[in-house]
Amino acid sequence: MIFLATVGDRDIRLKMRRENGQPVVEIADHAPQLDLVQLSQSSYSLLVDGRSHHLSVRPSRDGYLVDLRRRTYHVRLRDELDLIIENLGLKDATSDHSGEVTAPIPGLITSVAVAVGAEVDAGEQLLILEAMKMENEIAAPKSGRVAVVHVSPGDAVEKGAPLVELEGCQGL
Amino acid sequence: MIFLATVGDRDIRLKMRRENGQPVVEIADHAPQLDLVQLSQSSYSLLVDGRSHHLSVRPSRDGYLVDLRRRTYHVRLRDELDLIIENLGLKDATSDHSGEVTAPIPGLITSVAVAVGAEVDAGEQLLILEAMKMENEIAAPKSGRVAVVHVSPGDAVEKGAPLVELEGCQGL
Amino acid sequence: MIKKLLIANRGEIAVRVIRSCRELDIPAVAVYSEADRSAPHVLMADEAICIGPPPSVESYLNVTNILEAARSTGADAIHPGYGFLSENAGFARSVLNTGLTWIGPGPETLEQMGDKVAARRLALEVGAPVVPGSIEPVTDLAAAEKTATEVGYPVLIKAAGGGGGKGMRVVTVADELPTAFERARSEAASAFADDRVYVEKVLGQPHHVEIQIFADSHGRVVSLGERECSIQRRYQKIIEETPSPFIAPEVREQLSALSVKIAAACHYLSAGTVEFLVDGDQNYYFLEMNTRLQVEHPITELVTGLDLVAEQLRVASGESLSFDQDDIQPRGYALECRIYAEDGFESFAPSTGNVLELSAPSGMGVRLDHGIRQGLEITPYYDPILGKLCAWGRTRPEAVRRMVRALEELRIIGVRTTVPFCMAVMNHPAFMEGNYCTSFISDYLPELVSWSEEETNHLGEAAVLGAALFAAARRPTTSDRTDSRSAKSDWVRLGRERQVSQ
Amino acid sequence: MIKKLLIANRGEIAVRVIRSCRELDIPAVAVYSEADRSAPHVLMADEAICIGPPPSVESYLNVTNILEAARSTGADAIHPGYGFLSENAGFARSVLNTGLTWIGPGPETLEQMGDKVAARRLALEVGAPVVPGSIEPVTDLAAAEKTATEVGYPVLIKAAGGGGGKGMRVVTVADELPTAFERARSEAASAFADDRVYVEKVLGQPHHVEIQIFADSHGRVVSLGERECSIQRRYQKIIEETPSPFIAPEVREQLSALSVKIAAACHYLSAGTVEFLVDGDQNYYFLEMNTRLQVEHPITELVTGLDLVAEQLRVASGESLSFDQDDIQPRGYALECRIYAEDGFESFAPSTGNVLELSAPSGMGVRLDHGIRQGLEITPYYDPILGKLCAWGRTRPEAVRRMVRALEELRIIGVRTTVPFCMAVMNHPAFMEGNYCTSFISDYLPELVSWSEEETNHLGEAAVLGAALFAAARRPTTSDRTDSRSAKSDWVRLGRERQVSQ
Repeated sequence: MIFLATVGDRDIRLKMRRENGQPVVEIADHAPQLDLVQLSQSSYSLLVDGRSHHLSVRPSRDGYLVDLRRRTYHVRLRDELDLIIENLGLKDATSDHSGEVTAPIPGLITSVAVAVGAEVDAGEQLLILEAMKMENEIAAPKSGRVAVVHVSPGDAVEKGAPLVELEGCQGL
Repeated sequence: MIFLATVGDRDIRLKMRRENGQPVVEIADHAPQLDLVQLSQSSYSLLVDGRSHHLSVRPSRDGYLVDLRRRTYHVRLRDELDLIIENLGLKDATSDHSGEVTAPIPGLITSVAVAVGAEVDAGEQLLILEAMKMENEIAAPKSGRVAVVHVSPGDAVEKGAPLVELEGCQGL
Repeated sequence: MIKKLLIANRGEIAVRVIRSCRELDIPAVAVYSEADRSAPHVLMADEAICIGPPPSVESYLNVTNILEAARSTGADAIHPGYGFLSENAGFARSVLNTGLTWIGPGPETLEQMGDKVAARRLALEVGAPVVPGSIEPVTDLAAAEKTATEVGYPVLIKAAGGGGGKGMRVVTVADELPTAFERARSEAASAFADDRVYVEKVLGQPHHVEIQIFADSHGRVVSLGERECSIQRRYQKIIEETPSPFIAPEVREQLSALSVKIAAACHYLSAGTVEFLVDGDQNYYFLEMNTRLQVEHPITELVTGLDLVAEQLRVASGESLSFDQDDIQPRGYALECRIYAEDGFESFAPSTGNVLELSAPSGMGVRLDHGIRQGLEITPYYDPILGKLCAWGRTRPEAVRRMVRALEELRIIGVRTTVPFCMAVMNHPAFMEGNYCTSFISDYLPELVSWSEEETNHLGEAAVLGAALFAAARRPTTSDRTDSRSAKSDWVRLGRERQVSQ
Repeated sequence: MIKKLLIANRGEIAVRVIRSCRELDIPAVAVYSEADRSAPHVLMADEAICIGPPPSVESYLNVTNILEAARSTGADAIHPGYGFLSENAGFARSVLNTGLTWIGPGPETLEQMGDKVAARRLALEVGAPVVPGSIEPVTDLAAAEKTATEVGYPVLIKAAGGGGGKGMRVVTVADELPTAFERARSEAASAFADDRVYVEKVLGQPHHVEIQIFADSHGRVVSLGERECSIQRRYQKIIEETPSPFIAPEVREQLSALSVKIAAACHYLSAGTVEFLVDGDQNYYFLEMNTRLQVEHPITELVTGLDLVAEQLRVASGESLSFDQDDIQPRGYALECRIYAEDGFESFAPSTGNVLELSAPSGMGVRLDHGIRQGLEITPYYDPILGKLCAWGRTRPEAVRRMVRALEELRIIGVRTTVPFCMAVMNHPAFMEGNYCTSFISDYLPELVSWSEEETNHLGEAAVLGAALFAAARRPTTSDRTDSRSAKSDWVRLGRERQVSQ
């Protein structure tokens, strides 16, 4: 099984196979001695050629989030089939390309700066979401026109709740 | 529902019912305000008339083990049916009255002091079980005759493993 | 002595106060909002009372419910912690009028020092310089322009009625003044219901240095030394240390002496902090007085060995301070990193979620004060502070290295925190040399958030391997699909199962 | 300085050494048996190497595998911790012969001080009294009887080749001597492969007091003060404190001076401990020297501010001690409670199992050193020590109260520990007054394990309520049986679910 892993700007080639019943992983043409042990629901101990890593792994929408030392690594893994599909220019139908702006954290809407029909530029303030005693400005991710405003000042919203829908913004 | 709770030497009468959809527990003729919230697999927060208790509860063979402050409380709960059965002199068929002596902890058998057929007094050493760098003397819980010896010096045993069986000892 | 103490707060500071109660054998009553039923301060207290729904105004700021909680539990004293009602003179007065003991300075002191203009006037009276600017609030643009021209640009427009960065504007050139003046006033009005502002000179290379003082009701006022709090983001402290690596010994002595004078002049009682700005040339200026226990008090405890909360409870009961000025012989160096539920690498965006894992650092010279537990939901209702990690060392480099070690050990999984950002600060050469002022974070932000060689290469590969092995166990590869159960145990082993089988 | 350190140990002491490595920027290599793959010392180390199956003789005592692990990882130094190979002269020699740095005194010192008879002889030479009894090992019963009669009964028969209570017998009257002598010899032979024993007088109201010394390779030897270790069970320490609440200042000075002389006489290097018995009249007698880092070293660190492990690594590299005798100005009082996986209320029976929950105490003056984590299986293979809880205070009562508070906060669910027993000791009037000797536990055992009024009544009822509510949720009562799902959420609420719904 061959994977192409993407972490940050780097693409890393991975080969995973079984040898004498033991899993073997080749990474960048080297096959390190690996030992992964699950410690709890969220955390793992990984020994790579004896180097000890205490990490947590959880699946995300399009890959895996790995907490290791002081960083969170966003790892995408694509197998041969994924790569062929991508090379053919086909897109994953499930991925989100809509103009929906959602609440990044739960909180309280304290003000709404736009109305339906307004034209907004990328970076322009749409509304203010207050959480943890702080006002967070929610800005338009791309330029477009406001199609729907889902919230009013005073509304409490959950994480991921739709706030505003923009139209006319490709590839958001 | 009426329970008789036994903790240590004390018997405590409990009445549990529902009032306006809310659970109400009467203990020793008082109905405290109760609030039990589960914190994790093993632990709970219990408020009794506002008094805060951080406890862990787990079922044991014949009741519940409750860790609270510096003690482990062994609580037996018997409902009306249990009490009727007991008063009639009937015994629970599943309870263990055999003469089996089991390993209280996992460890290594370092010596066996008795052989089949030997008569032993209560408190007499049967064997030595080594665990955590310490020798633990396993003694006869009651007087009787050794019927079976399951282990030999050098054996590693799991917790609960049968070690010796005694016969002629009622009510062990 | 106090018979039963109600703590009108939550989170790490409520836990902190409960700890001193335990050590003094004083039963502690926790109050909690409906969002905090299973929070550590509730679990640790002797008694716990719900005081309302999650929003602070309905619970932790709800004076009626808090006083009723004290009445119903028979508490005879209230500790307000920091934030919430801690500097609210009206609340302090209600507490005292109900016949309870208030842990903190009296309402008159709270009123006087809570008014920035009055506080500056008092500082000038005892001989403490204040930042050049308007002594009285400015009410019209012309007066603001006059002051700005006198002290010279850049200037800062600041709200008289409160802090936290609200109603605050930096003005670099005269043209910007009119707009900034109006916006600061309107922000101040909506934030503090008080539109008074004043104009101050912006200092060069400013350091935020504060003096911890302590006063009892018998007229004794003691300085416990300074804390350097110049590592800030959005005018909020994130890392503090004591002693300051910057100020000269004679400045330290002068600041201490002035702080004691200020505390005496406002008839101070209990723990308080006098804040100063010190510029690059060691000129110092009184800023304000914080009339409560400060978030960063543990570093003073680490070097002095004193329990400031226990001391607050003693002096509130009318006892004398258990120490005098000669007993204050600070030992070593102490640092604090504030653990906020914020992603320091993403503009300090707040983060909420469930604490899936919490593993506390410990060992030599490490102290963690926190108010969370594994399984706790971090909600958006309150201040994002989760805890404070402190490290002590014989020397400053030892304390810094120890802090790095402790930050590496601290595992909080499930919520983003400022732990990684604090690590970046600790490892930055300017911080290691003790050479920094309040612009540190903005000056060095790109370096602080950049990835190291090791992080991108070696650790990046480890992360990929972790993800791949995890994925292989969950999504069996073609050859594994026949038996996905055994596949899992091949790729990932369960630590626990493994040991049982041996 | 050392380039990479291998730690030939496990558990809390391996974690302890790794912490100092981190602070000194020395990569740390952990070794582990197959039972310890997921133990904290493996997770915290930079590298980790398996050295064999669970039994110690095949792993942590396996010299070949440990040296091979050092070779394969490129470690240039070995720290042995305590126990296992730490006082093994042969191992130290192999380490040195392989060209590695050994963290500890040289093999000759280990040999000399490991032989109790030689050690006593050396102590006498520098003027330290030894417990009245045989200087040379006694080889026949007649010699034993002669010595016993000379010093007077009761006497103690002790193995010359080792400690830990093995090969040790108290003889109260002359009639018991022959049997006790034979059993002690045979036990000593099987435990230490050395049947030499000696006969000592049993002292009245004995205190176990020890001096921490530190020596570098430049001839400097410093005393870091004493530790009182008289709270023991089965001749093993369980609670220690510094300073001793018992010994007089002049005794403290004399013990320190003698310890420095003894260390100098045996050409000591690194950290070591000289143990004394002090009787009720403050007469003191040399007992033995422990030629390694001691379990209870953290209390000395708490009062001196020194990192003893970091200092060990420095002096092993040939550096001078970073302090001299005048720098040792102990501050305050420190206590240690050892957390064993043993039920203190059930004759200290060992306990194994899974650590379902671990919540560490913290805050002012508290230090926890441990080698466990939530989810870890406590196996029967090794010493039952899980960790050590230390508390510091300005005064002894403050330290004791703080320890009680910290013990209450420490939650280890799933394994029985000595935490509750230590709490009982802390709360005992004789301990609080500092009035105890080595017979403390046996003298007061019934009181220590007895139930308080509050425990039987108020807390007993809370436990019953907890069990009943738990049971009601799991085994619905008659009226609930129609809908057991909703019944559960009525009787027990899930903290997490509840908050999410708000």
